[in-house]
Amino acid sequence: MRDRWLKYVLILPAALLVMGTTIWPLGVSLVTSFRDWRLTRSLTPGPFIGVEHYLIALTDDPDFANAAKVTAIFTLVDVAVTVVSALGLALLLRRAGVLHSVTRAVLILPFAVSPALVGISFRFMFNAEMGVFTWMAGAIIPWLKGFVWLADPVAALLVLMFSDAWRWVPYMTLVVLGGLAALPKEPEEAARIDGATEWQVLRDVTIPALLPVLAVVAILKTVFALKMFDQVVTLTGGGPGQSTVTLAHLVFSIAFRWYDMGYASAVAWILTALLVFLAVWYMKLILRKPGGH
Amino acid sequence: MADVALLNVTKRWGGFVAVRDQSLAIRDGEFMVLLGPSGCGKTTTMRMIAGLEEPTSGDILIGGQRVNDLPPRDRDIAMVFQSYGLYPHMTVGDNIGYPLKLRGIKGAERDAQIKAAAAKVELGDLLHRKPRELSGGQRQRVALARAIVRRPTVFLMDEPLSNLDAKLRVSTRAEIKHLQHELGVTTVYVTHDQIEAMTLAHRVAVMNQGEIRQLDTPEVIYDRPADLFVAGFIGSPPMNLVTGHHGDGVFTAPGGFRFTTRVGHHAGPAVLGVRPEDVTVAPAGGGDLDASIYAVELTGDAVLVTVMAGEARLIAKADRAWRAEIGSTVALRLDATRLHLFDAATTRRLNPEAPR
Amino acid sequence: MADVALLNVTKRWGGFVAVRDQSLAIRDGEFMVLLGPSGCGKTTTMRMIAGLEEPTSGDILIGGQRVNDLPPRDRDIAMVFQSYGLYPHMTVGDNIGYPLKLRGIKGAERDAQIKAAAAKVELGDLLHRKPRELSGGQRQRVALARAIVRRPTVFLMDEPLSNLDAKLRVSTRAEIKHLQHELGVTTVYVTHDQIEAMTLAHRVAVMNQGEIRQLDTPEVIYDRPADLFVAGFIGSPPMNLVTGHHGDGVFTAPGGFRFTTRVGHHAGPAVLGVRPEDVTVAPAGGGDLDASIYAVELTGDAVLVTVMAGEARLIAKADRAWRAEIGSTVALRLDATRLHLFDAATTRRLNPEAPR
Amino acid sequence: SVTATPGLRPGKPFAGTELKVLCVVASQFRAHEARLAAFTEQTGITAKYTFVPFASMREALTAEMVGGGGDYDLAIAMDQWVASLNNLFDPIDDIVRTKGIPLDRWPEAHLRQGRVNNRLLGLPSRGHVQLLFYRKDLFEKHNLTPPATWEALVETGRAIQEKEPGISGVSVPYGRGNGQNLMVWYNFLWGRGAQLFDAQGQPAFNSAAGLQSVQDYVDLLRRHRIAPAGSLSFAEQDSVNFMGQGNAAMLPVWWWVRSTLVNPQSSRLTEAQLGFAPMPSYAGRPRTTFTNTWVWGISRRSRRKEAAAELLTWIANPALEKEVLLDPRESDVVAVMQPNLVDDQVNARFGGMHRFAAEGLARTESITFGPEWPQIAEALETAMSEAASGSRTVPDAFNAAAAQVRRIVRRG
Amino acid sequence: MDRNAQARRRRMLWRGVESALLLLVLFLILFPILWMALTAFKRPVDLFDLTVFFTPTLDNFRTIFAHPWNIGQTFLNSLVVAGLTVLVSIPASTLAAYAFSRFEMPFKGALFFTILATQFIPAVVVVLPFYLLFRDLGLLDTHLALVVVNLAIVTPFAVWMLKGFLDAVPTESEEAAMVDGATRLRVIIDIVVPMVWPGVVVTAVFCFILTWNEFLFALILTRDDAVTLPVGITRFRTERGDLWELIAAAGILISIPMFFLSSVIQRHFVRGMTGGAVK
Ligand SMILES: Nc1ncnc2c1ncn2[C@@H]1O[C@H](COP(=O)(O)OP(=O)(O)OP(=O)(O)O)[C@@H](O)[C@H]1O
Ligand SMILES: Nc1ncnc2c1ncn2[C@@H]1O[C@H](COP(=O)(O)OP(=O)(O)OP(=O)(O)O)[C@@H](O)[C@H]1O
Ligand SMILES: [Mg+2]
Ligand SMILES: [Mg+2]
Repeated sequence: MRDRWLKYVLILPAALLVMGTTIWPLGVSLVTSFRDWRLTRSLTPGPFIGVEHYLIALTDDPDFANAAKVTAIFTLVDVAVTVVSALGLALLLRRAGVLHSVTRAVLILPFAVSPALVGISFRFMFNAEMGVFTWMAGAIIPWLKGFVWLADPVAALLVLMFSDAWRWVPYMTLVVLGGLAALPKEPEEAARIDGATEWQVLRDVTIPALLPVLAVVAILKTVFALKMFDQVVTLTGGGPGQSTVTLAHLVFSIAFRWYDMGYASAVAWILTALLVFLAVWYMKLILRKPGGH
Repeated sequence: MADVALLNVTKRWGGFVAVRDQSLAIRDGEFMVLLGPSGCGKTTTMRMIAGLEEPTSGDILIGGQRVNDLPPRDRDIAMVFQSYGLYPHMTVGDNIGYPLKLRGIKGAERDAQIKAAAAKVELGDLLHRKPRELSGGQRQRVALARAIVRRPTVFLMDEPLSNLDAKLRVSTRAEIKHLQHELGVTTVYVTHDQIEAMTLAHRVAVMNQGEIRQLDTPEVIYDRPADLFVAGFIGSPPMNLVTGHHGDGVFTAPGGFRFTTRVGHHAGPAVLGVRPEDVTVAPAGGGDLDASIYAVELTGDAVLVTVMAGEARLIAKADRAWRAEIGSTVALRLDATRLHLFDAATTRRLNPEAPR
Repeated sequence: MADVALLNVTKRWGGFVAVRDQSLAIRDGEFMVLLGPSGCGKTTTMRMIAGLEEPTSGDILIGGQRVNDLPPRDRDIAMVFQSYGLYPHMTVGDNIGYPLKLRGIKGAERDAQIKAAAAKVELGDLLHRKPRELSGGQRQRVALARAIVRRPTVFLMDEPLSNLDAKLRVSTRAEIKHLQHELGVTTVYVTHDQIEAMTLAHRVAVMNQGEIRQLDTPEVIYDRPADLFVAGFIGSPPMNLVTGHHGDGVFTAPGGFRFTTRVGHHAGPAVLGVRPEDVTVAPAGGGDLDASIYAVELTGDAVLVTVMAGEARLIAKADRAWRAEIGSTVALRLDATRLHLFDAATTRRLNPEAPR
Repeated sequence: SVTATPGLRPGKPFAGTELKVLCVVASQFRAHEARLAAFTEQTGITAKYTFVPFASMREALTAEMVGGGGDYDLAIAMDQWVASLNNLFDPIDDIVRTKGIPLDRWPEAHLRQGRVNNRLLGLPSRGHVQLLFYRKDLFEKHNLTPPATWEALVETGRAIQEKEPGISGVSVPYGRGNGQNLMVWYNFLWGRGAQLFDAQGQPAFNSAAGLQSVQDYVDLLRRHRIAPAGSLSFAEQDSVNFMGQGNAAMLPVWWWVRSTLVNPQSSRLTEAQLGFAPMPSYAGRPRTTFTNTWVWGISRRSRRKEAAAELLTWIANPALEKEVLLDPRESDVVAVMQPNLVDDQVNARFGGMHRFAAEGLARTESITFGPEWPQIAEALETAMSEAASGSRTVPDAFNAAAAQVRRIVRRG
Repeated sequence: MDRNAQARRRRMLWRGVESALLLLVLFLILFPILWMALTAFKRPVDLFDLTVFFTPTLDNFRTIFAHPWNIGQTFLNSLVVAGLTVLVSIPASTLAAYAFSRFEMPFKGALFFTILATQFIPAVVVVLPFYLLFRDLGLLDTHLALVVVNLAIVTPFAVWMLKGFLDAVPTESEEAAMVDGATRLRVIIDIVVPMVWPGVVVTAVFCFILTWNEFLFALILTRDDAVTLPVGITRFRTERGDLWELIAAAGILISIPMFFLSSVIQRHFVRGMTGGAVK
């Protein structure tokens, strides 16, 4: 009623910011995906070739198939690990305590380190011969001694996930803590009295109330996991073999190493379609009416 | 079924003492009502019994066992929160059924118990609503139903009826009384409603500023308040208190107050108390003292007459048909068998015997 | 200062109708109390007046102007929320002072007004606390203080005293009454406390299921309830209702009920109502009909006697000294001038005159 | 400082022009920048160098190529990118001719990296050859000589590992990253008489000889175990560090690494400990080297091409290169011009390294980097990484790579 | 007594487990950073030594501030760009998130979703159009260009995060403020923002850091004047490999504002911000 216009006015600045600065380049890249445009040949976009790029990607490109697989695995595991660890850690840190507040204070630090730098540092620390992590892992678990982390397809992916989790989990913990701080405490107390164990309180009361925030964590992490790029370049270089080449990395290679702008745009839009699909699914969670009084 | 005891329990927040060195033994199966002014520590006391708040010092015993370190779920209590504490994302039915679910009661049996509890508080139609779609009173009833749906050893109820209308309140009160009696569950109940306290309680603990001022049956509390605080607090409208002097078994105060008491030992400033219903208004000259009418208030079943007798302002409860002009003079008759005398210095009661 | 009117207002949530085609004119300066069972639509009505809820249909007028499209801030109202709605991050003082701040009142003047409002609800010591450090009653008083700190044209109060103890409730009630009288602010007030309704209201609107069933002064509502719902809802303990038959100016029912009425036109099933305080218990044989004692309840200032007369269960209010064995037989005397007769089919009142 | 550069236009016709130069970070070019005053003195032209780190150089060139409004007049590019960046540069054949710059100044192995479709797009300015660095102290101690063949390298490596526990025979990279795990292997490939591509430009590296060369290369690690286990994930830099930490006896790598290896800041080795030799080969085969060349080109969109040609001429002067080589404050060995490679003073300063380089350059095979090269290189390095880690057999990995390369070539 | 003692023991045990877990977390979080810090004081030759005993040097810090790295200017650029971006995007996002959280409107879901969907496309694909645009506008290598692209990047995330936080808080207090006479804007500023303050802080920090770390656009859109830290750091990745000791020194430098931020954050994460507001 009286807010009939107001709500749009409130949205306007953000919408302008976003639309004005992204819709246009997105459109450009969509058009590009239907054209043959290789910088090695021409600086201007070439002729329209229909959906050929999409067909190639989906039917005749082992690189794409591989990258799609790697990205899917990476995203699934990474998101699950992030959400679960961030929630767990936030719950641990909710209480007052010296150790708690010290930990809370350092949570922001890993996120502050730029992903590229994280990749470089982890590469440095996982260096097979001279890395401190390699050494520690060997010292704690003897049969890991001499294990070349970045040369094993599975281990390399794990290290990549670990480096990403190292950066994101603490930050997401802060997000969840922010959500927790806004929850009324009575429902949890009521559940405790009703006989719930801490685990049941968590499952039945806290998590449902936190769902909007957890959904945000999940979707943000999904977006960033699907766009995983910097650490691939600096940590694994995509190797060993192609075991850590993600879609974003592939898109980058196609565009900026192989100069096939049209094809890169097509692959990017496939990635986008994938994300949109996932996001629509998540959205059902998020756009549900907020809980509360 | 268990007795509950507080031993020298203190609860502090920073420098502020919410509950001060309080001891209280609640017998097995007893219905104990906590009564006291807002902020006196009733909720805090309950929360400590429930295990939601840790006492700063002192012990809490349930069934003879010290439970200070036991988490709430191991204390086998059910509680109605003053602020409801509903589960916002669950329907009414799921809210009520949650304690059952936790106990592994499933399917048809759970549904039946939920329905029964909901019916007791007249919520039957709303089982599928979410709390945010309920009115204040409905939310409160959900909280109540959630507590009574199971059979704990202790009930804690924090103003469980405060948002209900008179009619529902009477029927729910009866329901609670019946339930408590039937199950014999030890119950601690906070209310600010005198009638509720009177009709429900085996014993009432009157608190003030974190301390229990009197602990006794409702009748004794009402008829023989132990000090000025309890006297003034219990009863609505409250007891009339007249400050004066006592000596040689006689209380005197300006405005024509002169009453013989059966108290011999006290001499000095004193306060005389008399409840409005023990003051009768009679035509001028026909009573113990004369007074002028200050205000007349209709309360439905009675008329409250406020009069000035000297400097003292008194309230009398008259028949609902009673009417008089403001400013006219009437006589007051005080029921001599129901007078209360307090030491003005210590605030303690002076006449020991029950008024009746 | 303004009058408030609802014209054919309906509020629906999905298929559920919370307020049904309701019209209500509140006069300028009037103290209107909304009374009704839990969930009948009182809060919803208030929220529509405040502009927090949009009527599904119908108009809301303040000062003669249609305000349907006006945001709350332009309606110049103050409201006490049933669920408080405090500002959790502000101290008590800042909570109370917020409306003043919005009006540009600054510094010493604001502080003074905050202090004055806080003092009225006895919160003076707590100005620096945060809401989470307050007891339930204290929170409610903050909500109240925040509403009375300014001089709006309309007060909306949703059970503002429900969490206060009797003593504080009486003094705050007096404060509200005084304030409303002094400022002449149109006030809509929800309560479930009969006494509050009686003592405060100029007029009372009794609601049920989203509809107003009777709108009149407290006395008329109490003494001449317009239908069976109002009769049963107002009064605590509620009016005794006996189902029987009426014809030729005589009401009869099993158990010895036989009363002449001054109603000539009705023949058929009817319900006779009589309030507990209009029923006197006398030694057996000394009254209108005999009954056996079923229960005796002490409420402090009176004793409630429940008796069975034939199939009918009646409650009588006896003197607080009254005692009797359960099961013994007594006689009941019903005050013939205070009988209420209702058509059992339409539930409307049959005897038009005021009982007194 | 070099005062007279032949070929510069007399009379300072472009005085006052300010050139913009897009340059990769390298001490050699810092040294050039430091000497710009001399250039300005001779031409009146000033130049502003923008240094871009190696890691982002390619993107900078790309951005310049696609969107450049002639922001830069002169830019440097690595050989492997030149073909794909051909749209960035203008041919300079005419300039070279009018300036009278003799093209035999550069070894053909470097010079051809500036040519695309027979047109010269850039002049080499920075170029690398491979050498086999070895631990002189250890070799002397155990009476070993630097291996001339791969077989000897294996023997020598074994011998060292036996006698010096904790030291690996050779440090080579097998990890992915900019094709670095291929660069030593090319010498194996050529040594086996195989080629990357056949005359039609189709993959030839999966011929029997080609596959054998891969097998030989990965066997350093997998069979002979003279490379450290960690080299599976090594990039080039890691293998250099490994050597620098004193953990390996031999290191086949770019010559410029010398300055890193003898720099006490970054290495535990001293000049006395570090020996070098030409890259080994198979018995009876020429000792080749893979090359890496950076070429300067003139931006197609430049509005100051003639002035840029002046600067190009100045940079192409061997005297400038020599001056930097001999500057005691510099330690970069890098030289691409024939006169300097065989210069006595230069060789004296760097222990004869440049002569070895000249010899290798004269004999070496070449790879023509087409526009699709970056993608092809990625397929190859993936295959190498897989073959080395054993996740696929050598034939599997390289046949798959061949199929992929055919696909790439087919798309064109 | 027995059960009580048992419960106490269990609690002590849990406290122990909790402390152990926290120590592990602390270690995991801090170790790479500490290792980086150590590295920043190492000479390159000590880089690969696992010992913590070495001769520390401040040379690395001296080097990064000197020509040619000039990390000081880079640092300032990052600060300006990230600061401006947060200053613009957080208010705008808060308003939008509030509208999305509290009002019904047609196509709300689609609109809300579109805002985030813009971020699904990998930046590599849109960077060229941006490059051309800014070139035409003459904005290459300026702070403004970076602020604009970063706004486009962070605003959608900010809107999403803030809406999540807003959805989790009850609305009664807002209603009270409206009745008290506050405009929507005042309600947002006075009531809503303080109630979700932890969320706002987290979001602002998120945007700040996202901008702070943004690499690709900074790489393509800047060269000299507006170069930000991540690009500045890649300058240590030379043809000769990574100058890890310089990277570490710069990394430590980058973390200093974060230490500052973390102390800001710490203050806002006490439990129960909204406690006691409503029944
Ligand atoms: N958001 C909602 N969605 C659906 N139904 C609602 C919603 N809010 C209130 N109701 C229903 O509307 C009816 C009227 O609610 P309202 O809050 O006005 O009751 P009330 O008279 O104030 O009751 P109480 O005395 O218990 O506070 C109730 O039955 C309630 O369940
Ligand atoms: N977290 C807290 N920090 C500081 N003081 C508190 C806190 N919680 C409660 N208090 C104070 O402790 C006192 C007792 O509070 P409690 O909630 O027990 O009162 P109560 O008797 O239940 O009152 P009411 O009838 O108003 O609910 C009050 O004065 C209250 O302000
Ligand atoms: Mg309380
Ligand atoms: Mg209500």
